[in-house]
Amino acid sequence: MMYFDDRLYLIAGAALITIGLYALLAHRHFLRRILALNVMGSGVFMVLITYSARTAGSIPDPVPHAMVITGIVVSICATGLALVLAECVQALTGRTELSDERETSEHTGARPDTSDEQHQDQSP
Amino acid sequence: MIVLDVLTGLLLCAAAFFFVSGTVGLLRLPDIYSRLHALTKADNVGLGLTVVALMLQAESWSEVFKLVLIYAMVLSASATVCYLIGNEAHRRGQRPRRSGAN
Amino acid sequence: MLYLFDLVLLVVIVLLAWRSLNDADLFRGTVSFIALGLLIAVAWVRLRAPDVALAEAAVGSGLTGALILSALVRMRRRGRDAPRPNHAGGAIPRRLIGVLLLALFLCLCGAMLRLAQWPEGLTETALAELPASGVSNPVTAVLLNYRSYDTLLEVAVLLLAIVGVWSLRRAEWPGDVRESYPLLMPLLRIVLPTLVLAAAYVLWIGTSKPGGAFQGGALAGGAFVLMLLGGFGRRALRHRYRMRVALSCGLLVFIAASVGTMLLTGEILRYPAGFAGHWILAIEAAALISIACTLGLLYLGGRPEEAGDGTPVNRSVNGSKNGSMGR
Amino acid sequence: MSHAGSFASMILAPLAAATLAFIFPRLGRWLAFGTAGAVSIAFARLTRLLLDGGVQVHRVGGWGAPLGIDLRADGLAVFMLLITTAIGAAVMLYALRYFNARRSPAEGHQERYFWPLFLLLWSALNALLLSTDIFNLYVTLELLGFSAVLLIALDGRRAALTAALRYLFVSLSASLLYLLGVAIVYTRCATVDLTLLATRAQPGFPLTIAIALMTGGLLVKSALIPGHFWLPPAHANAPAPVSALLSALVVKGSFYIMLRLWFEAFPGLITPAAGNLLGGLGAAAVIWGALNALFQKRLKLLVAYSTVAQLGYLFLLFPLAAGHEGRFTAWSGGLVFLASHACAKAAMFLSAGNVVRARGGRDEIAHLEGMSSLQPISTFAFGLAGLSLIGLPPSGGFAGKWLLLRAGLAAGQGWWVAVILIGSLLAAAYVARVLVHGFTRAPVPGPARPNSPLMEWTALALAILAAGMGFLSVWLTDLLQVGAPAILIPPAGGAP
Repeated sequence: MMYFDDRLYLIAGAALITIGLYALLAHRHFLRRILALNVMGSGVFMVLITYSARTAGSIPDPVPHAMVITGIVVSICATGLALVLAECVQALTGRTELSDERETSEHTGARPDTSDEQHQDQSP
Repeated sequence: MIVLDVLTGLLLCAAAFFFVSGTVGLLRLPDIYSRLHALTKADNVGLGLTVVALMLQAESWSEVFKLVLIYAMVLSASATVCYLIGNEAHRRGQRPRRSGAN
Repeated sequence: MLYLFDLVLLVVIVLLAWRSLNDADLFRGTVSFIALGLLIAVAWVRLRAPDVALAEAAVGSGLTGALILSALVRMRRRGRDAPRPNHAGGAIPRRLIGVLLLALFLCLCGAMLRLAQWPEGLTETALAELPASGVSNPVTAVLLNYRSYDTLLEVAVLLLAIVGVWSLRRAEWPGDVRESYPLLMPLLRIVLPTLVLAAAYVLWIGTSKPGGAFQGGALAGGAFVLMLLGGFGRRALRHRYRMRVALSCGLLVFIAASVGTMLLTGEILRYPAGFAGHWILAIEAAALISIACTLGLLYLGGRPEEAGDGTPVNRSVNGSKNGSMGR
Repeated sequence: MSHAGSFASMILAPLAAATLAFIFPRLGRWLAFGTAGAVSIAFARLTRLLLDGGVQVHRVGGWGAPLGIDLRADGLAVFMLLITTAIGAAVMLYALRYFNARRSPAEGHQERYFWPLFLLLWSALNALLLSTDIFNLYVTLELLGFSAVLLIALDGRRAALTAALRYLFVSLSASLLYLLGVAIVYTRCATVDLTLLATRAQPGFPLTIAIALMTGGLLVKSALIPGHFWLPPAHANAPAPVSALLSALVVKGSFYIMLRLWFEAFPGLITPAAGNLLGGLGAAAVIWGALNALFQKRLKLLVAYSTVAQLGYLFLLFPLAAGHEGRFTAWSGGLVFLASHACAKAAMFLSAGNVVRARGGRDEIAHLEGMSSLQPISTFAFGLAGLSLIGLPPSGGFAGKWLLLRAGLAAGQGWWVAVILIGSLLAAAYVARVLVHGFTRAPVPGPARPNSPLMEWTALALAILAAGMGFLSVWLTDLLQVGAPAILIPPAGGAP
């Protein structure tokens, strides 16, 4: 069995989570936030995998491994969805950042059903 | 056995040299085309040396075969990627830096 | 020596993570992110998690990176908004965030380092039941037998992702590279069949060694992306039901297996004794197809135009370089 | 053996129907109809099994915890399933008429994707309610969150897409915090099963951090102040049936997991201070949400802020159900309140949807004149649902608040009583504000764009359910008693 120091990996995991959270709160560009979520996810996975590898026996605990594989698949689905949604928002607003809360919630004025704001692309 | 180990060590050192020079080239060379040279050529030699070194340590022929396969895939991929990047740069109007210019 | 290796690896990982999120140029940030994914895969190998490393290298780094890069390119092309580092944004002052997160970091470290005293886990139980699970790779046993219900829902998440992407917008096809990059085609001719073969191999080997449906599916998904880049398969994508069936067959087979096992054994996903391996392989094979198609189509980032399905088709297949955004 | 079919049709029937609705878009509505039938039958069977034979546990894969995943139907789960089934079926009926492909291609597109997304959301909710495994709950949370986000985005307008994206970011980061908590819990206790955790959890710093992380993530998902900012734009800009689902059910999913964690898995680790903190935030939400609702210009935003306020009441359950006396009273009060809020809020969003739709998409409160004569049924439904939000008898809102008040007085925590009363007055004010405008005679006859009667009557049915739930509260309380967490019933016998 290879020796490794689990403390290093745990600290690195915590660092990844913190860096991801920081970027999530500090940056507003869609893509940065999506990257930040992925980095955060990697940090969480690192914590899980590190714990699974600490078992004294020859084989690491397979349960966290399966959880992480599930998590990786979930996170690529999330990334794919978020990217497409972000592109739609950019196409509608022309911006790559979320507008302020006030702007969205005080959205007054008529919202006619089929204005040109309508995003969907059914028009032939 | 010892001979093989020493040989492996030597090969790995040589590989490390190539990797390092490739990386230095990537960081220091002036334009995209020369950087591509450094990246693909030097690194492929480095990887080749590594593969040979690992072959000496392989326990079975199937392992040797897998190593060869890996090397073949990486070579073809890196050749294509190098070409793609160079082509794209060219299409975007990046000019190779000529000696004496600038 | 190995300690030093770990130290260097992790320091580089953390620095790359910082750089990928805070680089002024988003493109460079994304490239750092891809490199980060590869290094994290190395870390998984160091932590004796080869199954995860395979999934990470293919999905976490490769496909995620490809998704983000292509979205970045599309967003820049649409580009009224120059990517700027934006160090002004955020409703909460940065310094406050920094202090709070430092506290969080210390708490996390404290909590996690203290856990070192409980090296328990389910390893022994999982290994003890391994002979009855139908496979000999413990991770596959967890994914498709002990905790197969999680995997069922995960396959549902994959389907949900594609339904969602399709509901949001129409695909913008990547430009046809056949003419512009003649050298790419010979490579694709070699690589595509190899990747498909490799995917099948990874699926098969997954019952006994690192591998499985997700890793194989990721490989095949990568092949799918390459295929789209090379301009193959657009006609197939326009086919009315074929694509949707391929996308959902994984979930359908999984549900059918759940109901079937329930009728046979009285419990959902409890495989009949002695046949667990067969059931698992059947589910995995269907899942692989769906995973591969899902990942490939996520890259496309929208629904392909379908012939005669309510969505009007405005261009012929052969001539279309870019799908329309409608406006 | 006999319960396996019920569990399977609860979770797998909507899942299979969603898949088929994706492959065959034209069958969507029929598949949803069939699913509603199958889920209702399964629910009825499960309820009978529960009342006859007690808590039902199904070991998926035959392994059982800790290696496998268990599904469990106890009183709380069946209670929540009751709400989910009723509202799910009502929203299904409403949506049959709401999306009409003949009206415009955009609606055809919405209808085509609404059904698979709706069915996926439904199966995610059922799976969430029946699961006892905190990692499996993570997967169901993601399934639920993604489908909710996509249903909001179905609206297609700028405000909706922006809100959906913000919700997605919030939801994903909250899920990751939750997952980190799960990782720590698994390492410490070597299990992710709720029932086993109750026996294995020992106090200590790691588990405290883990619970804090999971709770934090879930609080943001259930939109408790200060994590509420995403909710109003998301719920107000979604299509009406989606708003109803989100406000009535989706936010309650994460709240439900919190209940499971706090009262079932880690009851020994929760300090009264933590409960009071949640209660305090809940009280703040009651006041802040209601004040915001009072000053909104748009009808759907008013209803959405009212959700922020009403969710606050639910969190009063945490300090009260951990008090000295009247724990079960507080528990059943909070849950009856949850049920009635779910029905009332669904009814409100559906009737608001009717009104807004009949006005061609305009929803300023100032322009609601003539609502009572043009949409009498919807106006009546809105008013009835409003009665339940305010908490007038015999509504479920009254029953829930009454039980909470009793528990508050029994536990000697009278300050929560004041919060409940102030919140009710504010609710009366914002409901009245809508109705005052609605009962004003229209100066000119508004645009005539009649809604389908089915849409009107579905809203009314839910409103009647909410307003009459007080009569059911005894039965509901009995249901909740089956397999209730042990901590709620003190050994001395203080329970009612």
